[in-house]
Amino acid sequence: MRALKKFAEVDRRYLYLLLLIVVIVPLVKPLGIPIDVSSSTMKFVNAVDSLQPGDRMLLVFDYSIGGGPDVDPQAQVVMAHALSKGAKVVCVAFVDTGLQYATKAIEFWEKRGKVYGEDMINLGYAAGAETAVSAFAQDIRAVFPTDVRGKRLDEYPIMQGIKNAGDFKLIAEFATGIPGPAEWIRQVQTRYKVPLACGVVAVMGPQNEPYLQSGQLVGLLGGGLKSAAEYEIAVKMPGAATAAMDAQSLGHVAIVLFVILGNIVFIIEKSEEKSKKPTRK
Amino acid sequence: MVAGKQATFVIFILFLALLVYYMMRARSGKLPFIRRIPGLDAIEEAVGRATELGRPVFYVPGRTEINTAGAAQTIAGLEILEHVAKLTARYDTDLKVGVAAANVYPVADAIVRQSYLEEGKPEKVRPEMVQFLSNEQFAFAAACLSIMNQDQSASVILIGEFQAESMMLAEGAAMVGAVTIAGTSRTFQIPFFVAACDYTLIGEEMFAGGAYLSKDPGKTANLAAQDIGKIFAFLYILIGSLLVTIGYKWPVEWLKR
Amino acid sequence: MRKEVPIAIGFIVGILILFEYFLKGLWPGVAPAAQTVQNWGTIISAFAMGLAAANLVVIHSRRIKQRHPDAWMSFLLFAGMVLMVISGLSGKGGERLYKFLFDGLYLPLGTAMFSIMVFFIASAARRAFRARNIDGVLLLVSGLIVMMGNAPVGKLISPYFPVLTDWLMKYPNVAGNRAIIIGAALGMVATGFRVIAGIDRSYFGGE
Amino acid sequence: MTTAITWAGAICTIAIYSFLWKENRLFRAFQNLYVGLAAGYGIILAVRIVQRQVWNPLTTKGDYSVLIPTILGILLYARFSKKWAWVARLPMAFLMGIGAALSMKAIESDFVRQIQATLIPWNSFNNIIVVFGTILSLSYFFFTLKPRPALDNMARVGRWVLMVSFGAAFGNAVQGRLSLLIAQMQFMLRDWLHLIK
Repeated sequence: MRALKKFAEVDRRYLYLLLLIVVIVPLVKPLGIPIDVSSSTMKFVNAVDSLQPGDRMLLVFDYSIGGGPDVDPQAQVVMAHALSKGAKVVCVAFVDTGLQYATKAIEFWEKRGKVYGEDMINLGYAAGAETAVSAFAQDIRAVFPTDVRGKRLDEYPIMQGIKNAGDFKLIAEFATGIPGPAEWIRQVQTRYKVPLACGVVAVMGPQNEPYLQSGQLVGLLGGGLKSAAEYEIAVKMPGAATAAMDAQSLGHVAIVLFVILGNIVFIIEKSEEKSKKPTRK
Repeated sequence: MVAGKQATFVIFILFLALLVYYMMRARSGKLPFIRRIPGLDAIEEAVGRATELGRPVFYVPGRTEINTAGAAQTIAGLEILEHVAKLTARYDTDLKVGVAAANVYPVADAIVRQSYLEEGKPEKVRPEMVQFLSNEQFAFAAACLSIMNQDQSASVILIGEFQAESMMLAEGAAMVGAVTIAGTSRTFQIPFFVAACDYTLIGEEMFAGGAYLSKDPGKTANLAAQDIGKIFAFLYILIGSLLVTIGYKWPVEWLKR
Repeated sequence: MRKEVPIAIGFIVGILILFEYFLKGLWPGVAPAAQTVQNWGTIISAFAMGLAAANLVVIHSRRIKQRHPDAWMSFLLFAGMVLMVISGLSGKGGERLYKFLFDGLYLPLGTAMFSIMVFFIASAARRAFRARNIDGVLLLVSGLIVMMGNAPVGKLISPYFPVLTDWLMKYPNVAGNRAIIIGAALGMVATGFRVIAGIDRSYFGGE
Repeated sequence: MTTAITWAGAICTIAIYSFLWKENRLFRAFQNLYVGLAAGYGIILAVRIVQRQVWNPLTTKGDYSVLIPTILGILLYARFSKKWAWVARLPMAFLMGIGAALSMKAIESDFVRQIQATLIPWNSFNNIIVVFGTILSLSYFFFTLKPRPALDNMARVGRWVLMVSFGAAFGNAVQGRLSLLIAQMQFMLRDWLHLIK
């Protein structure tokens, strides 16, 4: 018993080390555990699937550097999917660092033959979080008179006939905090009734589940990297997210193990207390 | 009137009317009963502990700016800060406040100064007490970890709107052995606080904080009005969903008007 | 005067935004007005950043003056701040330095900090997820199910893990969150009302 | 340049990870650097806002209205003067007015719409869980009702629902946080050490 307790109470640094190892090993040597696609991911896939060639989709990069690893793979695969449907993608950011990701995505697709200003455009970043989202939804040109490359929006064919948020066929918003789904629902979806689909870091998934059920969201990638992997599988475009899934599995097992260790300590302490009590009398 | 918002507007106005009604009632001396909220009771204890140990209290009023929709949470955090600052002033305990939003900094600073002034100890205020740390999420979190470790904070109180850094602040505080009290309405951060903190103010409990601690009649009255609002929600959901079950759709349709 | 004017400003600004939200049909000019006011908020906040930076400078200058053992780190802080500003605002000339500071330091520091979060979760998991009472058991059981259900490996152990996870996230979790959201909404409205109506004056530092 | 950036990133990662062993000076040094960089970045963004939203409208369109927020913004600095400190309350009140009003919009998305979404028929076990789970959890938040056995029991069951939902959300978070560790390790192993492709 005492040995077991000592083992379970091991210094947290050893647990850290174990966690680090179980993440690194499968990255170097993948195991290939299979992945299933969830229904909320499928809803998102279907929303993008229903876009017709020429439809305009708004892609919102509302994510921070820290949340990027979780959400960026989602945005990447959704953009790839939309472009493969012949839809046109308008990129915008309301979190400053989101602009870096938008720029990277645009550069990536320019190298692959998509035309800037026709197939896609990068409007830039607007400060002011929810306020800016609200202003943007009302009148896009008031917030972005020009795109990031400094030309007036009317000079681009992709922006023809797009005045406010209601002119998009779909809004795909990727967020790690504020503004996020709640702000977009409040400022945009409730007012303009555009289909809104969101991708968020895993912690934000459950909180936004009610919005999916109430129909305020038409799709939700609520599981971070895992949702991205599911999306990649569903549209048959395997990428970085799929590769990381084994490390995910082992990491989870490690944390479950830590919870069990904690309970072993607890149970032993409790039984020790019980056995002590009679002697006190 | 904007279509789709008519019912909301009616509910909004009725709720404001309730707030005013209860406030007037409170002015005439009729204060509502308030149940115990352990997380808020613990605040005094937390300051007491810091006093005994001679180590500082570290306070974070969330990370959200004051001109955004998260402002109400920041304000709730600032209201509780006011109370904490008065306690630390009274007991001559060291207080540190970490601020993440540039436009919250002057407000937090003013509140701490005012609290010390009201306790008759304006000379105890030092610039280090209210620090703007960083508006970048994890620079802020890292700075908080450093402060907690350097000061060996005895008590850490986190009340306001938090995002992903919540876990780091809460567990970081536990690692230095601090008593931790946390509250937020950001639903996906509450579980971390529940798991890692000694006391957690869940959602609306943080908004009750200002009233509960200050015993201010106006604020206390708000709680009574809020309860009426919740009873309305409770009954509307219960009866409305029952009506929907037996085929009447108007409870839903009315809200959509 | 010192109290009334600030309260009046807060009141007018707040009412304008709420009017636009609920009643904009009554006065078409309100939408741009509400928008302008919010844009002004962004501009004022930009000035607050200067104030915040000044606070950093004051605190770290004091640290240097007091010859704190970590004073050299304050120099590091100043260096980071000054170099970032100069290279960021100097356009072409500072482009390379800015790129290095941003991509080489700022970005990785952020991702590294965020990525150590899982270790904090791990230690909290061992410390807090204990079956002390009914509350603890419920927290523990639903937490373990979701952890197993979320990892692709969970499905190999039992096909029920993902199914149960999905159920927990869609129903009990929705119920719990919804109650918190509904309650908190009332708290937000009440708090907002107190500010706009000028009932709470403490923020303005008394007389 | 790319190599320098990668190496700097790796060193930053090691410095931050050293905290896990023990809070130490290397961590603190990089933390200070990080705060400095972030403040610098914040200043850049603030300057750009002033450029774009004040300077440009003023100089190109002759829009003098932007002077109002500019003056309000400058008034924030009045707090450094003992005599004029109170005028700093004007911009603060302006900002708080905006924040308070925006918060109050929660009445729609977070109150009415959430109630509306819960009006579902009691025709399945799952729907019943949602309806009763919600109202029981709601009863946990009654503050001013005198304790009664029935109410206490409802609040207790409500608390259980909340605990289940917290456990689930915590468990769900593990996944996202692991992704971040994985991404950082991918950077270290791929970009820095070239151990994986």
